[in-house]
Amino acid sequence: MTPPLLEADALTKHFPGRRGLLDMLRRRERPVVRAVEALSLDVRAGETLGIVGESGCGKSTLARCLVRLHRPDAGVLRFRGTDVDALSEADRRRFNRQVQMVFQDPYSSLNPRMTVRAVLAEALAVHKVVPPDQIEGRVAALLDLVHLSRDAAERYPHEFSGGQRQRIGIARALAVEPSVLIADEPVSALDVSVQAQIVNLFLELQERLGLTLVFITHDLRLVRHLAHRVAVMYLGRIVETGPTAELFAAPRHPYTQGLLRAVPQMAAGQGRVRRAAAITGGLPSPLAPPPGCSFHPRCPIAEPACSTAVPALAARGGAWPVACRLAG
Amino acid sequence: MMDTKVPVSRRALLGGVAAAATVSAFGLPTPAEAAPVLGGKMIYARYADSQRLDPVFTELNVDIWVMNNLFDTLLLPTPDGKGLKEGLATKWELSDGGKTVTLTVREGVKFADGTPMTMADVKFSLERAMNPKNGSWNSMVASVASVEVTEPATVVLKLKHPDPTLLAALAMFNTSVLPKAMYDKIPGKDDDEKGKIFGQKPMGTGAFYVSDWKIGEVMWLKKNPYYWKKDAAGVQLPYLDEVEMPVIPDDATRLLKLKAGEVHGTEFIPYARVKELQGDANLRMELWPSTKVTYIQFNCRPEYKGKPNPLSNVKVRQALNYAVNKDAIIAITTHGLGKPLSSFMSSVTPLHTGSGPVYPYDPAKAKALLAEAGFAKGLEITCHALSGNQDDQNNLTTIQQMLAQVGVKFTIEQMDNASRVAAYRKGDFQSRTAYWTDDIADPSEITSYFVYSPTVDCLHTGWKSEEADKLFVASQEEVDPAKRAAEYAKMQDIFNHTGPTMPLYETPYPVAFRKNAKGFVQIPLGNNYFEAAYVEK
Amino acid sequence: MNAPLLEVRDLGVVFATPRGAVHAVDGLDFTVGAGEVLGIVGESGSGKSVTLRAIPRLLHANATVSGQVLWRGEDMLALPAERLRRLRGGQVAMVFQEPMSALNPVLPIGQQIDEVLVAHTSLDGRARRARAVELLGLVGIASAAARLAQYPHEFSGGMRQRAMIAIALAAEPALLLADEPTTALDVTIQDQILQLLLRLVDELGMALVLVTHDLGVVAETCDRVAVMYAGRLCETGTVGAVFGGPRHAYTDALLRSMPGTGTARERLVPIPGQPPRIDRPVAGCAFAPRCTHARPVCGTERPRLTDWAEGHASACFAADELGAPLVGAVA
Amino acid sequence: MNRSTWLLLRLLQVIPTFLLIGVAVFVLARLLPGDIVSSMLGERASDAAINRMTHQLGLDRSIGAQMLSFLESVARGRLGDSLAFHVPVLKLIGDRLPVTLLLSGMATLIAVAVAVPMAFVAALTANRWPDLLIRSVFQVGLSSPVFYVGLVLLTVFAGWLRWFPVGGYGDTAGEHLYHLFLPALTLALSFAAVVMRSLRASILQVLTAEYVDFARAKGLRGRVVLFRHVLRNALIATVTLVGLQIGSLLGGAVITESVFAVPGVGRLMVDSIFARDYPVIQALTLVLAVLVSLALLVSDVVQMWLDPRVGR
Amino acid sequence: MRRISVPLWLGLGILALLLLCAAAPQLLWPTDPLAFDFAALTAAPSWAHPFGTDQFGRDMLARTIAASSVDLQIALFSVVFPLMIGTLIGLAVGWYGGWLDAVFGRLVDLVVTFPFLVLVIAIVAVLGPGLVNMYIAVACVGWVAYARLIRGEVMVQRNSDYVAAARVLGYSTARIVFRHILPNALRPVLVYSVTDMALCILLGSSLGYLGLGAQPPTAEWGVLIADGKNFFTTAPWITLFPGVAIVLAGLGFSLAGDGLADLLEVKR
Repeated sequence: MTPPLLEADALTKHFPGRRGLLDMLRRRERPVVRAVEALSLDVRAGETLGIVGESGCGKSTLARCLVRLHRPDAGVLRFRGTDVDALSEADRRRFNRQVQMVFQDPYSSLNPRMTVRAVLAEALAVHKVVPPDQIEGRVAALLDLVHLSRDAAERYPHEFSGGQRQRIGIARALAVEPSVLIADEPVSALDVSVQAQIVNLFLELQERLGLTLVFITHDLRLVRHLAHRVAVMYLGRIVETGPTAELFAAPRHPYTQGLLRAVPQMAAGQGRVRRAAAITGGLPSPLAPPPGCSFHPRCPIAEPACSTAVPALAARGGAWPVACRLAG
Repeated sequence: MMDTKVPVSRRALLGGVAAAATVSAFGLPTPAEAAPVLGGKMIYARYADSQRLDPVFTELNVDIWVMNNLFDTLLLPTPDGKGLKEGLATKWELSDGGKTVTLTVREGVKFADGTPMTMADVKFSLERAMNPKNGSWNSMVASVASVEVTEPATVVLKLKHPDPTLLAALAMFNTSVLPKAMYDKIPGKDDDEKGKIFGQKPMGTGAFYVSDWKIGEVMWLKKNPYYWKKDAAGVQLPYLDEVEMPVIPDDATRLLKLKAGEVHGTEFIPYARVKELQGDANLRMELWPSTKVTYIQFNCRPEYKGKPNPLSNVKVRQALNYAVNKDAIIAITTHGLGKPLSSFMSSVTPLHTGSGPVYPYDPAKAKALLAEAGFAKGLEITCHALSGNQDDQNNLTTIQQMLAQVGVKFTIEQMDNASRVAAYRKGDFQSRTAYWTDDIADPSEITSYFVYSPTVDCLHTGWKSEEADKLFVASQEEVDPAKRAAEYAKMQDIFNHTGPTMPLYETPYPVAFRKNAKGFVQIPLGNNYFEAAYVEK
Repeated sequence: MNAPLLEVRDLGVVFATPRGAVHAVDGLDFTVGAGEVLGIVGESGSGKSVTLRAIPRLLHANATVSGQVLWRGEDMLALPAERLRRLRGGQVAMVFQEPMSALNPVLPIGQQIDEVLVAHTSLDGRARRARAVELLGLVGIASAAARLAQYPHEFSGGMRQRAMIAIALAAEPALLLADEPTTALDVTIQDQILQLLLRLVDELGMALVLVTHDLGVVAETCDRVAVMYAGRLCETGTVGAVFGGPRHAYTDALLRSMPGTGTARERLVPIPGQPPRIDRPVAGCAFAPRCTHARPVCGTERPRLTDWAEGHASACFAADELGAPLVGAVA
Repeated sequence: MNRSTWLLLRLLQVIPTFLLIGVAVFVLARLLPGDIVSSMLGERASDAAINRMTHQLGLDRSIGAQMLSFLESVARGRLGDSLAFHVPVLKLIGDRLPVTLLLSGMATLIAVAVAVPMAFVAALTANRWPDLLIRSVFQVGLSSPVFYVGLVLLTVFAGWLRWFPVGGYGDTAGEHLYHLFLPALTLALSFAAVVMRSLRASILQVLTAEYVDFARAKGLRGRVVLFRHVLRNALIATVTLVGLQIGSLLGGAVITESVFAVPGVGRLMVDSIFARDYPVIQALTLVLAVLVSLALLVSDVVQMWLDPRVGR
Repeated sequence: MRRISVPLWLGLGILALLLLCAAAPQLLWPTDPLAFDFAALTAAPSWAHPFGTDQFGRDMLARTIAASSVDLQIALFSVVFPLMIGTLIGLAVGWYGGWLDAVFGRLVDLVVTFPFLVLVIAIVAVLGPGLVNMYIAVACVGWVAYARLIRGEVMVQRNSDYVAAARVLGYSTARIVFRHILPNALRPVLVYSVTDMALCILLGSSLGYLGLGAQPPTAEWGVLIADGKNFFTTAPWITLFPGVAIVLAGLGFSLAGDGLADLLEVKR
């Protein structure tokens, strides 16, 4: 097995919460949002890794840690075996040329006051991807690559539809010729009829450019379709990770199981079906995650012991790791 | 006024005899039609409030002009501001070659609280006024070596040298008689501290006393029931029970109040409005002769801001004087109310000489003089104006126009009062606007500031005439009125023709009253007299 | 079938905007029977939410509504204001997509329930309070009595949506209009809310109109579905009929484009082009520019809604080419 | 954090603000150029007199020492004596403050009384003629300089028509209100315009809020929707604005009081600046700043009362 | 393209008129604003002097027109400096946040507590009257408002995805702040600055009226009114027309500002 291209080792990212003056006076500690908690993960060259989870589970923070938009509080991020944190400023830029990101919101991810050409040319020029006289040609090539017409170069973001904007965002990421693309909910803001276009684009780009893709989403159907491997996140941790098809067919973690059941199935398509809700209760606050397994308050099979120790992500006799002491 | 104080002038006092024995109130300027109405209240709006009603420590007209309603001096100025008459003293005599002054003090005078005035009060008050630590007026009585009183009613002043201005000084506010007993009870380590407190609620032998005072807003004067003065008909003065003096700085508002009948009278009518008020059937516009002179002063030092100063050349100063048409300025700024100056001092100042303008308008001569002085091509002069002062603005705007005709670029620099005063004291100005009002009925005060260089460098201009300096020193001890007059004539001649000023005009005090409010008097020194004022129903 | 509870006939909504008229809804017909759950699906801009709001006349002054909305035979669009008011929140209630913005942030939840009871019942204060507690309990909010005094921002997202449903249910409506009630929620919470709604429909005998863009939600939750595109009704019928054998090219393409239907990592079958703009009138079928089945007539003539089976109708010239079960799409 | 602690903290927050205000005021006053003493004593004062006064006022000490003693006396509630009037500054200000407070209060009342209903009419008839008329009138009000409006009102209503007295303050409570009406009106003009604009905008915004639609969907009466749902929410933003506007209001009072001869702190401020009366300027700036921060405090508290989200 | 609204047209029209007055006063009314006419002192409006004359017989129409350049200059300079200073500080505060933001917050609290006019008057009193000092005073106080606006915008933009994208692309901070954030943060500030100009004209004329702003003989509307104050009852035209001019200018800038705000309402 090839060594991982990108590897997160016990990454932790906390954000300071708001602490009032009174809290300070009472010497209360500053509350902490535990967005990502000792999370380990590896991404292999050429694969698509899907990361799924509900909002607030920390998946966007993880994405931003992977491109070094956030500096993790603890843990190590390695790219091709090198600790990214130890890189010099110049090397860090080189790292970012290799690891690029596509954002969720096609509206806010483009500078509204720059034309498409300016956006792409800037990336090409800053990183000297091509000599200045070739920038024009490269811009056109990038537009071709994402299936935008060439006259798009002169226009501003607001003149495009959401799907087209997302293509621009992808072209911008591709401008610096990265090997890894971290895509954070890249289609969730798009209409259903357009989502498929972008999904296809990712598939096509991956084939043509040999890209490695980390695809982060809440949409299980997308992950199931796109990802080679999937990692399920809950409250800052990965609760289960494994090959997509197998995992979807036989989820081992109670959360994954509930999640899959909660997704409305087209297959049910004969009309309304009443049943019990798949998972009860709401997501606990990341400011005060429950002790032990953070899923235990909602877990249908929880035992008293679940509330004491945090279960490690381990194979536990199965084919892929799962973080549940009750998983067989 | 900005130049802050204005003491009562007095003038050379010619022998003690001059003032006759009449004790009557100031003559009512209006022919006494009907008998005055007794009692009631008069509301008189002022443009600014008094600050400290202490005769020795104050410097401000707003204080000085009301104090004569509260206090009396041994002698009093006559209504024309030029002579002296009986005050708290009924008789005065010079002896010992002018080195001893003997005054007989009126008997039966009481303070407003009913306590009788004693010789101790007189001695105390004079010595307080003489104390060189107290205020800035002590120099007016600096020639007095000692004050001796003998009961029941005589005060003898021994002088260090003959002093022609001393009697006038005894009619000046700073020698007012204060109640010693009351003053002594006021806590405070020196006269300044005590005076501050006394000045908030002063009491004297005057026609009124301050009954209440909301500082900056309104002051109330109540009748002194024990006042010693009666009118010609033998009626006890003052007629009024009360004078209310609200403070309304804004001219337009003050006049609106007058026109609306909310006040009976008000001072400082803008010249621009005088004609309008004269035409108002409900009002009576009064223009009291004054010692106020308005002029531009020039820095005469050879350099200004490190560069040669053209104004050090007397020809340039003369040229500027000729180039400015004072009549036009009088027409524009004072709306015809002013008069051209025939000397640096006002025509009501004693020993004033001269007739006709000092420098008649003659632009051709101005040009010639400039050419002689080497400025045929023109020159530039800056002038410090007091920002926000309408008269300054009007004068300078007009002067600017006229000087442009003779090739002088006249730049107006608007300054706030503090900076302007600071620059003045340092002599750090090229030219500036200014005006002056006498405080005493004698020319020595204005002359010491304008002509006599040791005082303040001749208005801080750096101008100096040795001859004039000598003349002034001599005049200060000259007891012969004729000789003194001659000395003053000479000093005026020197100053007017070579001096550091451009005299513009002299103006009266414009005061307006409702038709039914009568009997107010303002003398050329500015003093307001309410003792014979009354309001007809 | 009984007389429908709600019958919408030839509904049209035109918005006056600075840039001209926008035809948001155009010639829409559908019915809702008592106790029935109707799903209205469509992408953004398809007019589904506008349709829903047009029913109780909630659109703002810049909208012109035409056609008829018959409530038990009575045209709501022509109702006098006071009668309409009694109907709104009484017989016909509504819940919105974003509970955070639909609940008044400065009023306690209790008061927001109470004001409905004041408007539509004659209960006294104590009875209203009891009813409010009961309602919160009904939608699954624990310790309801204490929660009445709380403000919306003190509730979690799912709880807010439950509270809004409680408010809507206060006057025991016969029809609940739900405008994307779960779009803002996570999938597990969405699941809870949908199941709650279905339970209420059954228990209270309400009819429900559920607007959503999620075909899966419709598939699991609704009896019948109405598919909208560019302000027009494409197809309507039972969920099984429409998803099992769509008779409109748009429905067909939409279902085919969904991931999870074919083999993993195969290319999907996207709908080409971009969603339509509704600020200019379209002569023929609005979907024609993106339609792989388009014929010349589609660009010029507007297809009429045609019945293909009992309760299954579509407005598509190519309907005869369609109708085959989608392989793998729907079991 | 519950609301009472929030309130407590908000109150405590006033303390550092006051301290900063004190320092700022001192620095400001100390920057005044020109020799204040010679300005006080006049052009004819002797150098000795000037030196004496300088020493008396402590102006010959170091700036730091002056600041410390200033802050110390402020903390003890001693603000010194007026250089011009020789009375304690606090007495001077204390006499006038009620006047300015009454004036500002009346202006606020007038402004709010006019602006709130007008904002409603304007918002509910948005872009139709009543709205356009109201907005035009208020826009002109907003663009009119206080001093000119004051001059016109004074001349017309007091000078010509004699409906109102020409300035002043009167002696009884009734007279106070009567005397202050025109100045308050002058002051209220631009204030009303600002409030009206802001409230109209908030109402328009609130009218598009989902919870208003939801309220309508609930079958509430129009009146209930308007007052319970629209007005209350629209007022929240406006309350903050009113608090922030108190500063402008007091600024306007400076001019208005001068024009109308109202014996308030605004006029005192102008007089003192021209007279270089340091202690008064210092104390007044301090008092005005404290007043404004108190006004902000009040508006925050009102906002807390209106908006349960505040402070949680 | 959005349609330009009637109020915006009106505002722009007024501003165009003022600009014309400032740029080519002679073109509109060829009389010299400084020329005395002793034959027509405080003359009522007539064909020769449509706005009447003042106490020097100067033509009020010419003076009102001449003053427009000064007042426009006030509007411009009272805004430009605060805008520039405020923008730079706002950028720094918004981008770096942290303790810088905390300090800035205190400063804002402080400035907000001082009545603007009182503070400007006090500072002008410190520096001495005059336009230049007024600009300095306004800049001392006014930058805070701009910095606050910019700070808020930067805070929003800083967290936007396009900035994140720029960071992922390894752009330098300077490039991100000045090339990406600034152009986006500037728009609301520019809109505000137009409205601010209306306030500055009022402020400038108020100071002029109090004798602290423009100094005579510079013709400035507030100064003209102060000059003519004593003639308010006898020759109201001296004050009337400059008064109208102030209202008109204020109206022009506010209408234009409001209109621009609507027109430029950020579109995504």
